Amino acid sequence: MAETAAVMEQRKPKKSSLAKRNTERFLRNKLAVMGLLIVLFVVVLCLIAPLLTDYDPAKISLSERIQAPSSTHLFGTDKIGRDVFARVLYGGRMSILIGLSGAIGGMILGVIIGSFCGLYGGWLDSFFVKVAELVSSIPQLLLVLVLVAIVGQSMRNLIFVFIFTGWIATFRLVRGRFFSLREESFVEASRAFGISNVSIAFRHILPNCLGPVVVQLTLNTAGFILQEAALSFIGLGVPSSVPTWGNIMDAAKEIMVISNYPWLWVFPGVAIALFVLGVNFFGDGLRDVFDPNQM
Amino acid sequence: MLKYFFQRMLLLIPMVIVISLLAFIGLELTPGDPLTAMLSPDQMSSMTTEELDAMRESLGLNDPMLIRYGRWVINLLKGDLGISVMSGSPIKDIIKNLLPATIILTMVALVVSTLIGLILGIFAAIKQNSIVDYLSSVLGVLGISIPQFFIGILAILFFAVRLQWFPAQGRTDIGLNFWQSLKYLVLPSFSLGITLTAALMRHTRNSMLDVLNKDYVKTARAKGLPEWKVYTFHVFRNAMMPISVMILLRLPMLIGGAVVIEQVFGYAGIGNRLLTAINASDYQLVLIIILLLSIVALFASVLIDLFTAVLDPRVRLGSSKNQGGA
Amino acid sequence: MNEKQVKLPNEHDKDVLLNIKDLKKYFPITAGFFKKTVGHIRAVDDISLYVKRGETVGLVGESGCGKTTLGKCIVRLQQPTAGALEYRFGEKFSDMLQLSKKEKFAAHRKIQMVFQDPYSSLNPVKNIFTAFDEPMRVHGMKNPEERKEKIAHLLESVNLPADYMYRYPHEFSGGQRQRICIARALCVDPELVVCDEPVSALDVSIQAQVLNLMKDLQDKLNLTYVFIAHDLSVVEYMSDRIAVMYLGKIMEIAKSKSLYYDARHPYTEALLSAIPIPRIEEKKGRIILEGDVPSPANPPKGCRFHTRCRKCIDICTKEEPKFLPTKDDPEHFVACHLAETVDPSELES
Amino acid sequence: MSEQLNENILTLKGLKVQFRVGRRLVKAVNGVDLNVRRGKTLGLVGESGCGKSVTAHAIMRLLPKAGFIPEGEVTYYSNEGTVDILKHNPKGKTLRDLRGRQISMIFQDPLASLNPVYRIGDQIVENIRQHNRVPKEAAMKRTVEMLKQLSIPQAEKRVLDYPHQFSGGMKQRVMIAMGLINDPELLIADEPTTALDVTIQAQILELMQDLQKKLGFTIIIITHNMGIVADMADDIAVMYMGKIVEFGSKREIFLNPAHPYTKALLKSVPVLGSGSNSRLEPIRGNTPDPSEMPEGCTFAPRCDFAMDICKTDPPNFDVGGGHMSRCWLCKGGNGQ
Repeated sequence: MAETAAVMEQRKPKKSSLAKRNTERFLRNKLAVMGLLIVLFVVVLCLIAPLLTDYDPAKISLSERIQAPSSTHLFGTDKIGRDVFARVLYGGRMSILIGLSGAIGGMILGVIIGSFCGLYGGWLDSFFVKVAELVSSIPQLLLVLVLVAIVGQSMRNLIFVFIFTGWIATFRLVRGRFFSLREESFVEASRAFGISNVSIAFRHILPNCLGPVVVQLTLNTAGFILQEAALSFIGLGVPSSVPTWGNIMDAAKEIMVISNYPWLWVFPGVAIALFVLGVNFFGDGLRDVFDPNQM
Repeated sequence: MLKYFFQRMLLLIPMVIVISLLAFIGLELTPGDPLTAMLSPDQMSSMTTEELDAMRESLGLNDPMLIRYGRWVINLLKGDLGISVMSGSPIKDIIKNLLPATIILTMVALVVSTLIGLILGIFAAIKQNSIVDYLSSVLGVLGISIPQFFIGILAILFFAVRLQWFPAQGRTDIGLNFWQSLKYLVLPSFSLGITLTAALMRHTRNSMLDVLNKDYVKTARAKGLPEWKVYTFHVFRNAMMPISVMILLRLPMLIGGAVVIEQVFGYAGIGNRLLTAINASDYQLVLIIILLLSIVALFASVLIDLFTAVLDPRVRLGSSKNQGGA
Repeated sequence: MNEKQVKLPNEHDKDVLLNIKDLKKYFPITAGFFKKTVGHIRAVDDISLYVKRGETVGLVGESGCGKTTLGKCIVRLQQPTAGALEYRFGEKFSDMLQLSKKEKFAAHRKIQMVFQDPYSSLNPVKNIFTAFDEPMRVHGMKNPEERKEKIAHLLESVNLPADYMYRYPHEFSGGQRQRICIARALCVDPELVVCDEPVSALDVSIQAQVLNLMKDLQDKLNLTYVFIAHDLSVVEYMSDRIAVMYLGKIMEIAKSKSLYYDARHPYTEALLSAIPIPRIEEKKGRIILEGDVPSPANPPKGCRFHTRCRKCIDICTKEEPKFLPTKDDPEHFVACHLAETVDPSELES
Repeated sequence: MSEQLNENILTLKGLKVQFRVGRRLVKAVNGVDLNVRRGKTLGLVGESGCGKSVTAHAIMRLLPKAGFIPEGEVTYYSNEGTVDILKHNPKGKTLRDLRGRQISMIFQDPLASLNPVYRIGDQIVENIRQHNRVPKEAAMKRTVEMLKQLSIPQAEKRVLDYPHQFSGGMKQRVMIAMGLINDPELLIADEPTTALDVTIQAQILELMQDLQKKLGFTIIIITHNMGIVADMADDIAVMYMGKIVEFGSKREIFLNPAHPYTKALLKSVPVLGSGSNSRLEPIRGNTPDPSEMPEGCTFAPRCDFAMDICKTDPPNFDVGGGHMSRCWLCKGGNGQ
């Protein structure tokens, strides 16, 4: 038997066949690959912003106010002479950071509460279900507005607010998966071996939730970036001193700007749309990969 | 059915109570109190701390929170919504003037986007895997990826500024001039509804395809029914159930979106007023508006829920529960 | 009821491995806003049954008769509402429901289960090695090399190459998966394996592979099986004794041969005659049962089967028949007023 | 057509059905020839994925979108004339007139086969009124009569119920009532009892036989259960990997099976009463993936008698008396 083990050691594949199959499935979806490329492209551009432009996004230059795009200012300048290209790049950093950290925070919170409720059930479970129902029936934007009105305007608060509203989808998902996976035979088999509930939850059930959770993460990231933009646009998101895609666009509240200086809002607007589009396509692709019906 | 209706309605009550409580706590947490709201800064500075305290006491502001909450709710129910600090006018009047405009905007957006979303979704499902289907799925993702306000701005640029088909800003009361008011409605409701349209289209397509794979559709075809009958009576009717759930989930987003869109189009609605109130720290007004909008959203969701129940006899009649050992 | 029979096998017999006593499992039915309990599904309703070492006891019945619930109670995936599950641990015979936490955990090594659906029985995100490794580790096989060798050995014993252990469930067919599941159940060296419809999800040509494999493993490892299935022909092929269940109760239990040739309960007769036989020589008259199985939440008064029984007499609607051995065969039990059974008084010691 | 009705009600010649799954082409049915005798019962047996269900759907032209029929001939002979089923548009009037009136089909899962949002009665009435100009009330009356004939208790009340209020066996009765309501000539039953319990299965099978005697329609019963065909069928066709490997009368198939697959199938299932002493003889290996069909005889890789010649596709050999077998072993003409 010993040599069998040795032979097996050699045959052990480097990459798991599951990962390989999932990768293949993902690569088959052209739109998803395109989405991933878009996301990577935008993220990289934002990260290497200092290499791409010498302008400081906050630097006011009254002598260069409202210049149309040119070779010196790729995307033109705004009303107080700041370089729009630099602002879009640096703003992207902030927007993506806010969206992603809000979504990740919400995911962590949702996974924790969801797996707790899914594992133990009981009155705590019903409590969280009611809370989730309540929070999700109030228009999210209004909730954000109230919270911003109460805790004040700052980037940290906004992320906090997103986490507070964003855990629900993940919570429902994880809880639901727990409830359905609990009935699956492989979980019962583990229980028949006497393996503890906590161990089953973390080793068997949770890994099976991760796919859908990651899909939800992409959805939330996309949603939060859109919300941040909307909030900042109406002046209630991130303080205007910090450039974000939404903040840059708030100039477009005037008809004059809309009709005469489109570069002030078209570029950040396209940046948001492009990035969110990429995230959504990517998420769609992931959903196809993780769809349990195809397992 | 009636029983189901009352059950749903009863469930609303605790929800409304909790929301109002949250709103009240929110009000408590905001800087300043009703006194600051009632008195002008000049009056405030002229009074001593003792005098202010005495006034608070006489107004019952030092009472325990629950009592004050009760008083607040009773006032609300009596129709006394308080006074807006910013404008000095009663909040009731502000709501009366502005809420209908917002509801009209959202309703138009909801109805139009539902119709368009359904039609496109059904079409995409029938022509599955065709170019039409492919294009519409790409458009569907595009629709949920572009910020609503960006679409609004683009709409202003093209349809108002360039083509001058519709006015860019403002609104007219329906009562004053019907056609004129419609003109003002087109662009905001279009921008507001487009996200829902896209999402609904994707959802409708998937739901239809789901139902199309069901055995009872095969049964319907095996009866020799023509395709149009199969689609209308057997596929669509069943596909509607998940679709209406989806509309339900999107409804709060629609109301939230209205706040932003009103800002873009300078549309004098409650959302627009909400923003000015926040900027002016008119918290009483802010919370009343949010309370109202939340209740509207809740109420609408119950209506859609009931609609789903009407569609599905299993919900309506209570499905027989068969659990337990196999 | 059969606790203290003199002439019948009971818990004092050395070869009785498991003795189920008056086992009940009720599931509450809840309704309304406040999840008020409005009734109970009596999935398993007062069942007594013994299993001897090395034998296969078949449990057969239609859907909803409680056979799976009974199986799950034996593996303690379900906590019984009442009753006892006595199991022989070495020399000692003790009720598994009364054990300490540590003993309960150790008892899981003794009794394992194979499930119906081979597709959901394996965790889709874990490879076969991990699926086997974890239970062996928690049950005290500390040496990883030993574990790996054992996994290889187990896979080979179910006719699969050892290096399949690094594969994931999606790479296997249904029959292969079920063989893997059987091997997994054996990885902690159990004595008793509860097989819950192990072949009903498989294609007919694959069923025989799995059934034969199970028989071979039983001979090789001296396993005891509780074999649950709705298909009486499969149960008959596998079992030494067969228990026929209806609405949470055992109606009849007997040696396979006696059950087939000498069924005493009208339900067993109907069940036997309802099974289509792939032969054309023998054509016996079919007994068609009227109507549907009543709800286990509200079983008929008296004999549970009386609503569909063609031999139903007055007493059947009023009094529940006792589950008693027949006069000529002490191992043949039946719960029917019309069957010739020993007098209950004769049973007392 | 001729005065004398054709002895067969349905004939299939070289029917092929294929599916596009992604970029792959799955050959589900690969050249099926079949004659269905009028007024008799044909049993189509095979394991899952062998193409038996697809064949039935092809006859009804109810294939899913990904499926198509590259070649073949399906001819339906009725008292109203002969219909070349594959020549017509599956959604066209000719075939729609046939479906539900001349040819009916019932499916495996009665729960899924009934539309959950409509009353049982309305779903049957829909079938009547699709093919007959009758007022609603008359159609409903007929529906109630039919349900009574299928021994559904309190039929007058039950027509107003929704599918979820019926048990599985009752639902399948409703499906049969729906299928037979227009007095069809051919009933295709696709695994009609697989989702049901054995005692309910016995009820349904008995019912189908009784009704057939009374109304005289033809049945094609599709199943994986050799026991059911032994019970129900006059003729039996055994399918494996998209082909009919053996065809013959029930007696021939059971007493004198010619194809190794049929033989193996009969030996691999436990038979009630034979006890646990006899050992089953399993068929080696797995059913191959339909998209990677083996060359030549598709059963050869699992066959104990495989020879070199099995690498080429065996034709249909007549073993005698209309008993056909696709196996090189039967080349001589006797079934050994």
